[in-house]
Amino acid sequence: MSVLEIKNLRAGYGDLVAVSDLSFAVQQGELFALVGANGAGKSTLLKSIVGSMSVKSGTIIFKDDDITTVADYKRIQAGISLVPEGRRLFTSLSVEENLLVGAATGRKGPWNLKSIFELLPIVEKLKDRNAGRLSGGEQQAVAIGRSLMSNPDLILLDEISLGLAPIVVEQIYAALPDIRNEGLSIILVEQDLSRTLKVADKIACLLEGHLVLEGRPSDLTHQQITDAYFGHSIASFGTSSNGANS
Amino acid sequence: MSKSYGNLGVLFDVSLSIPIGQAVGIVGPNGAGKTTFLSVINGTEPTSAGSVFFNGTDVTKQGAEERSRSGIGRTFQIPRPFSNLSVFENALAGAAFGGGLRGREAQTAALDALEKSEMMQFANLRAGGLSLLARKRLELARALSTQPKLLLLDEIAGGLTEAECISLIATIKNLKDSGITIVWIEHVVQALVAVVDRLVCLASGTIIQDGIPDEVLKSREVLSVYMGTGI
Amino acid sequence: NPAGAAYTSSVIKIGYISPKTGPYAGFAEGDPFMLRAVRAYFAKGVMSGGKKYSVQILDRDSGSDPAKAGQLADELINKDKVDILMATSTPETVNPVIAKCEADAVPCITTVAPWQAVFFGGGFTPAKPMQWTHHFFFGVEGFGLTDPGAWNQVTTDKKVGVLWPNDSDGGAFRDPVNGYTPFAKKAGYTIVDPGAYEDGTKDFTSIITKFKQEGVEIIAGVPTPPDFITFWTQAAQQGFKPKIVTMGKALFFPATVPAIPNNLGNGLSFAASWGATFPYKSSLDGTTAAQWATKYEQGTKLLYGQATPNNYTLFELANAAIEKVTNPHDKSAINKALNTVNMMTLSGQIDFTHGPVPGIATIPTVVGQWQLTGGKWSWSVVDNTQDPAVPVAHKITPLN
Amino acid sequence: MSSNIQILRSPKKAAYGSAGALLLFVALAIAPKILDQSITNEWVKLFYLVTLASMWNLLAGYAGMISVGQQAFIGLGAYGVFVFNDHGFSAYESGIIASIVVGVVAVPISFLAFRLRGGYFAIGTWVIAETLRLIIIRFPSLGSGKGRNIQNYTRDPILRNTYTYWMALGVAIFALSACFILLRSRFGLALQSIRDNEVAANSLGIKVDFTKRVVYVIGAMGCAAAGSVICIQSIGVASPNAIFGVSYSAFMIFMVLIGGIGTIEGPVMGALLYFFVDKYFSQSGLWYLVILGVIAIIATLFFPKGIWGEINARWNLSLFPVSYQVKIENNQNDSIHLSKKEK
Amino acid sequence: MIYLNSISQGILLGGLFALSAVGLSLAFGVLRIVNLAHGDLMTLGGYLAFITIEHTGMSTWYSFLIVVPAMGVIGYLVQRLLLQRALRMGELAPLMVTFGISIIIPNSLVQLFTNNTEQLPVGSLATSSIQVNSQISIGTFPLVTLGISIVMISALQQYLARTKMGRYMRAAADDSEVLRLMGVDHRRVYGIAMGIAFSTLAMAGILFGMRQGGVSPYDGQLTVLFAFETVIIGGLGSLWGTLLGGMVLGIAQTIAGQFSPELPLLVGHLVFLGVLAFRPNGLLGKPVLR
Ligand SMILES: Nc1ncnc2c1ncn2[C@@H]1O[C@H](COP(=O)(O)OP(=O)(O)OP(=O)(O)O)[C@@H](O)[C@H]1O
Ligand SMILES: Nc1ncnc2c1ncn2[C@@H]1O[C@H](COP(=O)(O)OP(=O)(O)OP(=O)(O)O)[C@@H](O)[C@H]1O
Ligand SMILES: [Mg+2]
Ligand SMILES: [Mg+2]
Repeated sequence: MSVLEIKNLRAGYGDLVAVSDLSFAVQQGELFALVGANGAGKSTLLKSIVGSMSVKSGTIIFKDDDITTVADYKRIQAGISLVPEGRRLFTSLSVEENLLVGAATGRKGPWNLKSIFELLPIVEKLKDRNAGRLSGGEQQAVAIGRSLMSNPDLILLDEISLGLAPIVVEQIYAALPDIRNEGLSIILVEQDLSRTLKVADKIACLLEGHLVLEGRPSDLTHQQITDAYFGHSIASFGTSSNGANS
Repeated sequence: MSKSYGNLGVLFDVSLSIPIGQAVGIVGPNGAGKTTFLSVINGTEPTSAGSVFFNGTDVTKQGAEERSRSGIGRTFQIPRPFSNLSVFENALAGAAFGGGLRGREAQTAALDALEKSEMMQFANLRAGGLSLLARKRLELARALSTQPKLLLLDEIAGGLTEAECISLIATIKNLKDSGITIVWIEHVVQALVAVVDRLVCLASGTIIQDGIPDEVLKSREVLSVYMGTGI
Repeated sequence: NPAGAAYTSSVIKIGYISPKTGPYAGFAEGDPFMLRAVRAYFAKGVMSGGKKYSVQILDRDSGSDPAKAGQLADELINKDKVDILMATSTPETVNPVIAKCEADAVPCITTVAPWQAVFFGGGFTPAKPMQWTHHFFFGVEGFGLTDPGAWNQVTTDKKVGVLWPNDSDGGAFRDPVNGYTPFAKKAGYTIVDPGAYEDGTKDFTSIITKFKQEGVEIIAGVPTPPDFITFWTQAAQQGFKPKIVTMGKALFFPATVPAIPNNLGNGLSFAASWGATFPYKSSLDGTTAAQWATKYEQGTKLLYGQATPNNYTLFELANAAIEKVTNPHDKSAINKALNTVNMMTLSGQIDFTHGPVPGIATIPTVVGQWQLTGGKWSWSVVDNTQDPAVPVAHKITPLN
Repeated sequence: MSSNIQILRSPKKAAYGSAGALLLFVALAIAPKILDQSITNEWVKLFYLVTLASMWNLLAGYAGMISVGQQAFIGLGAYGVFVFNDHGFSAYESGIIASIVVGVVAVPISFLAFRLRGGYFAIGTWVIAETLRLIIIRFPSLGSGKGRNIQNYTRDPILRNTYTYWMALGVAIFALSACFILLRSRFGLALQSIRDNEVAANSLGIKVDFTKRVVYVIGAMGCAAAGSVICIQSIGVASPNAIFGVSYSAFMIFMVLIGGIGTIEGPVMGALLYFFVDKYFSQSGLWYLVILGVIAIIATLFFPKGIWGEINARWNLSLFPVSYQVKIENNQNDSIHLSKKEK
Repeated sequence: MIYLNSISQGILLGGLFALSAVGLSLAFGVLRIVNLAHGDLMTLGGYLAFITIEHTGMSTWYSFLIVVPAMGVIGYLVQRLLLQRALRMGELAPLMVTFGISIIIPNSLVQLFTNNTEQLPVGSLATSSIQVNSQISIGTFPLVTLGISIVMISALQQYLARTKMGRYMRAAADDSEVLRLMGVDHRRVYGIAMGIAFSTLAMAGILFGMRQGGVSPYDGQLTVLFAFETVIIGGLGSLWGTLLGGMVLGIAQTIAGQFSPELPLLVGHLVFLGVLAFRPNGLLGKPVLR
């Protein structure tokens, strides 16, 4: 059964179309990895799914409901959660309070303060600290914990390893299977191909807002992926960066 | 030097001496105090104890702007663009003040910095509208525009694709070859070791390792607090 | 410019500036009523130098703002070319208008501001008096001479605690030479001045303490209405019970007294220059004070106050001057005519020929006392030493 | 590479703009000799409104300092006229001297005010203004709480009005050109950087506090000059509460936001609008103020760029541009060259 | 003994300041809105009480039951309809909107009710007092005011610190967009916060009016500065700080008055500026990150 289904999605900023004609589905319990160069439209896609930006056309179906026009906070209540790019903690709240706000939807599930502290021990150490005073990496860990607190059915992770010490990244990646075992579906946006390939059930590659490749890691060759990643030639990569200029 | 925020100690009696022209990498767990270390060097944050010497001069009492004028440039981990100015004007500010240049000279220096950091295509865009990556490059461009002798870089490779990373490494190598001293914090260790001569590992506010990159990375402390088992 | 078209125009223009809005709007609340009456009178035109003129009244709102008042004066003088300019109610509106008239040589009639605050506050001296301004109102003496008349009716220790804020009125009262103290001293009273507090003070403890310490039995002063209410409520709370309270300004408005909590307004007294029982009548149409008060209360649904009749009198004076001259557009002629005014008006006798200083005419005051009878507030005259023509209703009732 | 890159600053428009401004200035300067005095007298208010709006805009729009306390300097400027007038200077000289002195006084004040940011700063400046008022009214020579008049002014009304007009015009022109020159200089770049991010500006070599202080002092001088114009025009100060009143700040905010914050032209537009609204509607009772309040709210919510911002967005009509344009004479090779280097 | 009296009067005065500042503290600390209309909204509360009393004949105390919730609803609506939009537009926009409101309220009130004071009768409570000794007497009404403000502040403090909604309010102050990503509609949170602010403000407005015997249109302009000083002396983000701030300001004013009646306001301001200079985060405020 698919948890999320995207049909012909178009989204962008003003005249700029960052995501165009995109369709794919995420199955329940699946770890769906989304890769693509900078500016490919990954974050835009995640923001459209979670509703923090409105789409130009297309449909988003979550657990059999059409949520295309549903307000963002209602989507969260329905079971989607996003760990935003750039962490964005509540800086005047303590770490623990951040986690508690994460539980605002009141959804039932495996995640509570205790289980988060077990998953991310660093967070427990910081729990009484003011979240605004954490180092970048510390913040990232708290942000992940905060998102899990809502016990989502689908969690969207936008470049979570950005700025994290390798050891923390390793811990988080090691935790991903655990998180998933709770019946949670994950969409993971990441630059680090090799690491992604190791954990993903399915991988999709975005290029200039288009889905250019989709499949199981085992079914794809490395060459296929790299080609998809950068387009087929360097020249088209060049135009892509010009495109962002307009 | 030492640094604390109120009761919270961040850096404890750290001493480090960097010869001119050297490129030093800094790694360490999150919250180790790396960013704080940079802030204390460039004067964004005052030291709590100890002193900072730059080119043999004691700059501990100087503000960030004075240190910038005398040649310390830095990027911010969390970018702080001048959102309402264009990318070019962002760089121009660096050239005109930190670089102490005027008129045409400042403009040329700003363009040069944009080119080096591959931001020329965005020159007329409002910096507030840039994506995260472009903001990070803008950080680099601004730091370069101040004509630094010492360049402090804070996680500028995060989030880059392989290709972009390679080009960034080339850029920084070029800077190093042109005689700029570099201190670079990065969690993308591969990128770091491709450039630096020396690697320092900070953990809990103290230097736990300092030396040849390969050796530092292989040392047991660094493996256990930072690298983990992988790689 | 005697050659200009304005000089031969058949329209006389009178400018009138009052604070219709802003913090001092209470003074002008009767203006619409008063202006209706005046315009109705002037509708038939006036005779001057054997020629008939129509009268145009340009009324303007200063917003209680001195800068605005000055600007309006400028505009009325230079753009509308008024023949006479009038201003009323508080030095904030009056003084800037006077300054303009003096600078631009335009006849000016003003009222409802203690004359010392206008004359000395405006920087004039007996040696260098106003040239173009004619201000009538009572001043410090209207309190200083009048108040003791009522106080003498009660046995006290003759110590008077005063509330003189740091504003134009307070300043005029505190002045050691032209202020209140010399009058009190002459009548045998001692002034206890705790100092110039700010308008808007929320705590009068130190002042009350001082009064208590000094054994003050009489309170006088010119606080603003809200300040006085704060003071008087706190005095009650802190057990301070003077025998007589005679207030200027705060009790100038009929609305203040009923607003004092717990009927604490009962028995307060004040210096009044006008009331329904005063034997005055309009020089324009003969309306008596009693008639005016009745008509006013019917027409406006407000309690009658003292400012509106004075404002009305501005027009009586203008009318008198216009009738005296051969060309009402001749500014210096009008000015000279005003200098010689000595007449009965709705505000009483106005005499510019014997002012305390040139350009000032004072009007006498009596002491009135508020009382609550059968749930209705009213005031009656308790002392008429300064204006024996006004009938006294009864003696002052001490508060304790 | 840089041979085919051009930096543009003054499109022809700017030259026309400046030429136009100069012509206008000359026209305005001779206006009192041509037009009826009653007309030009009214403009005095327009001029000081322009001055006040530009100064507030300089502070808030370019340096990010939102002050609710500029009336402090208006009041000091006005009272300064008495001080120097009493020492034998003419009222006009006094106004100019007072403005300079207020600039000096603003330096120590800035040390206190700069301890604050954002909302704190706004309220702090307001309290500073109140404090200054309370101090000023302790001086009997300045009329204590009752205000006072200028003792020695030019008796001839025509001359006096003309001089006042010229002074007001001069002050306004001075304020506007100071803004323009300042913003086009490297100083302007520093200012705008500081507004957007102080910490980053500081580590790029910009002297944050110094730059802000300079602006604060200029703002203080401008407001003081406007204050002395107000004082001279009404031949005195009838109420210290009014000259130190927060409503001046309110109107400055109003003019700048309506006109368009962060532009040179906007505050002028705002001042013009306010001037006319005030002129034609202020006599129609208080509903006019109520409507002004409503306009302020609607404009803020629906036209946040202000009049000039909207005009500019539609027709790109900046008369006094302070920003830079990089023109890359683009041939396809260049951009490929840029990205090719990566590999 | 005189000073003891000054101090006790200062504390009572402080209660009033604190009460009038709570709403400001909430709007300023939680919503980051500098509410320039604060004082005028208090006045509006007073007028609503007056209207209620006029129309129903009920006592002033009972009018709270109607006016306080009514102002809460008004606050919620003002937030949702006007300020919400303004908040998205930067620091200046909310300032402007509240500035607009601060012009609209008193001027409309004058047009509708004249400039005169409208009465808010308190009965004998207004003047009754507890005589401690010959020097010190404590007014019952100020004491009640103080009591109300202490109760209200403790209740609000608990609400903000302990309840979910309180936490959401603080979170929304930091990053409302992310709060939405937690499944909470921040607009509702803001609306409720402003509703509460308006309610406290109405309460303060009525009590202020009762103390002065009534309300008149321009009363608000005098009170707003005291309220701001109270908030900042106490420290942002701490309601106990607001209470303390009120006390400090009150005592500073009464003690200064002991020396000369010219001094209270000046000294009050100077104390405020001193706090700014030496403890910019206020007496109890947590240091605020830039
Ligand atoms: N707020 C914005 N306004 C305008 N354009 C934007 C905005 N955010 C992103 N874009 C543009 O939309 C396109 C897609 O951006 P998006 O952030 O989705 O890319 P991404 O794949 O997440 O890249 P990255 O790896 O850098 O995070 C890019 O061209 C980007 O420049
Ligand atoms: N302004 C501040 N006030 C108080 N504490 C702070 C402040 N900035 C940072 N800290 C604390 O200081 C410690 C060091 O922070 P720093 O940002 O230097 O870490 P870092 O080594 O750069 O980490 P990362 O790799 O995650 O960026 C952290 O525990 C952080 O919480
Ligand atoms: Mg992204
Ligand atoms: Mg860091």
